[in-house]
Amino acid sequence: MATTAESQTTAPVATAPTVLHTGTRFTRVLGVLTIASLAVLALFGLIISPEDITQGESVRILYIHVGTVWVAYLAFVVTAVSSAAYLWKRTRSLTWDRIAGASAEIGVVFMALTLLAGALWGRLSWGTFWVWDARVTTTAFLFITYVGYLAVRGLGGSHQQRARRSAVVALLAVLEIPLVHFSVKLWRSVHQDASVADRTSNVTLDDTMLFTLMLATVAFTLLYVWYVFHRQRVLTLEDAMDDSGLDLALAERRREGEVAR
Amino acid sequence: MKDLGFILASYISAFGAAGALAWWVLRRGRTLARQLPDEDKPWT
Amino acid sequence: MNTWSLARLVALKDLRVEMRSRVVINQVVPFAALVMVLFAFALDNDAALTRTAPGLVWLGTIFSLLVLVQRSFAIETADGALDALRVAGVSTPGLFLGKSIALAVELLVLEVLLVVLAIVLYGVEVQGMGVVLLVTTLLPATTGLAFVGTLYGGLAAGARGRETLLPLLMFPVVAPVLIGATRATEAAFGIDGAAIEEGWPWVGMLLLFAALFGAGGTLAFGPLIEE
Amino acid sequence: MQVASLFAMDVHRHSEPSDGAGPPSNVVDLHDAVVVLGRFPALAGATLQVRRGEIVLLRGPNGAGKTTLLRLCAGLLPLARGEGSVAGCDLRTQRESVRSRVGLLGHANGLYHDLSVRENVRFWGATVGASRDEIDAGLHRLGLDGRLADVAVGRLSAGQKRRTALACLVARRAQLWLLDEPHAGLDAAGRDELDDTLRAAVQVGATVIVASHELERAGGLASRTIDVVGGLAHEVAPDGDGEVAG
Repeated sequence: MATTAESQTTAPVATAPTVLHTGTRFTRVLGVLTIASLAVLALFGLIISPEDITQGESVRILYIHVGTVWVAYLAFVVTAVSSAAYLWKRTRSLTWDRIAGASAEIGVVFMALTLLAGALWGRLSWGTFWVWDARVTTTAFLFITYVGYLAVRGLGGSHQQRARRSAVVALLAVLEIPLVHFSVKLWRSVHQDASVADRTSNVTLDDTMLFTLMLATVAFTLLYVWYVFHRQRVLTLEDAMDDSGLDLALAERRREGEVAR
Repeated sequence: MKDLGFILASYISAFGAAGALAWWVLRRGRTLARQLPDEDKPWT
Repeated sequence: MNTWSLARLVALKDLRVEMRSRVVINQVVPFAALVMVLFAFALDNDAALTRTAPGLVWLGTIFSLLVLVQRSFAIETADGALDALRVAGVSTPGLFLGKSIALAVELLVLEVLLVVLAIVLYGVEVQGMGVVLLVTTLLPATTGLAFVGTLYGGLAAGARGRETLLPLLMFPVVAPVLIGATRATEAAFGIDGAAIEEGWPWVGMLLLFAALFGAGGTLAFGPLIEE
Repeated sequence: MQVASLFAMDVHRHSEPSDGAGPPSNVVDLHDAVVVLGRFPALAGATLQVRRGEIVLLRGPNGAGKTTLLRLCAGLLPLARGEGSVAGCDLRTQRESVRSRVGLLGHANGLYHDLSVRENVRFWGATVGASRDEIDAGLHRLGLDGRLADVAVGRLSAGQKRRTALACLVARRAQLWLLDEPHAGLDAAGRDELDDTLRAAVQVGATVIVASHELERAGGLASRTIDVVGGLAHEVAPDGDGEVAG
């Protein structure tokens, strides 16, 4: 409706807002820590850490790969748990829904990065971008499934409708992903022997490399937490914006009703 | 360094995506926070 | 009205609509047959066709599933029947099961046709225990596909961009069925000297899939179609 | 009365007269009801009470919120703000129980076009557990038990489709009838049948809300008229001038 769209941009504010951002002291500290740890990660990952005896320089990609895949899976666990928390009547709150959405967004981005880094590393290590391994395939399916989840979040309707629908879809994904993993695993075990997991374990890590790996995990996790905090607040604002648009539209609609009498 | 292109591609994509995501969420938050009263910001 | 009698009522209604409109016979069946012919053009090799026949049968099934699901919910939304069903206060588990049953029956007819086409066009052979394995594969695979199709079809039914949303949501979920049913069918056809026994674990997986999505769908369908 | 006996087997167990005696029981009770479609407040705070046995006419221009009001009362749309109950069920928490108590005839007829008239009425009757006799009575009531009964709905005229939808509604035996432009597309005979059907339903305790453009037609039927404008509901006094109720 045109009137509603206009009132979006010109929303007058009852009391002038004093808080003009989504940050708090906690997220600022977190942000600084994130930037610092990512800088140190770049330093260690690209320069300080040694090359691997068997893999050579390509091991550097693994730091990105492992860090992002950890965050991606963490994100989807958080999405599933907060979706369940929303659906459970005693803990029902739109905050859970927003956490689920924020988490899925960054999860999808990190899953894409994981697949990219994994493909690059695979090309260097095995000479091929893609292997039909259960873990790789499951990750790809998880990616597509959560792209679908985000599409469902964008379908519209009331906040509660969005929350209920997307929470159900997120829980159905929890049903789907193990089945995909199980079926691909069964398939490859019948037709092929060696899996990627076996070949990956050939990597022997010295202390610096192990430290870099841990650092990558910590740095990306910090980034994840920072993002979810901010994004959850932005989603709160977006919902509030919808509601304030509704107040204006309501007033306008009422005026129309009163005048007509 | 051997395979520098591949290695840089993975680092640039990861750091670039992280930076873009952070920049986007901050900007979006600022735009919206300017238009809404403080009551709508439960974190304050 | 209890869940099962409602499921029966809805399933019979859907099947009766199909018998009258003949959309499945006149459009979906030719579509599936066409897909099988196109596969042959694409692969252009008799040995490769025989080798991949099981996978092509199930790919054809899944493409047809998409068309059938869209059709199944088009008859509900064309004249506001889905709203009327909601006003009638019918049990959503019953509605879910009823639409799934009708969809499964239609799919089964289609699959039998696709298998026959594979025998005729791709030169595969199936006999003895292979037939038994094939039939036991078809049943749980079809049930699972029908559950998933009904579930996501209901979600996409009134949504904007439903034509593109439905495959995005549905295809990743049915991947295990594609893998499992194809492997079991390979065993039934004896592709690459596969023994019948290799098929049974896959039938187990298909059963698990159907059971999980039957239970999950029965619970989830109501919240998904609710406004 | 033969028509009334059709409804006598109905869910309406209360036998007190419908015109005011007994405790005032509001079938529909809305307070400041707001319903949002997308981002548009189709209902902007409507207040409305309807007592059992009334026939209430909703009038107002297109886009005023009549359809939304009916769909809200049918339990199809969620309340964004305000309060409301229908047939004693809270619209916020018990929308499912509301639905089984109402019958809605919307803009769409809710029919399966490939099935015959009889099959449609049977299906919709069966969803609420109506017996075969009740279903046949619904067909008879709307004059659909003859040659038309076995014709596919897709081959009917607009008016005949409307009639079929009404027959489904009769078979559903609702406590509250919600009709959105029921006269549209009906021929003269169909309109008379519709009016008789509504009067008969009310006589045995049902309540009817009709949204209609055709005021002279529906006005003669209605016990009260409500103006719906800009998502608000205003009572129209018997003398025809606007009077405040909400």
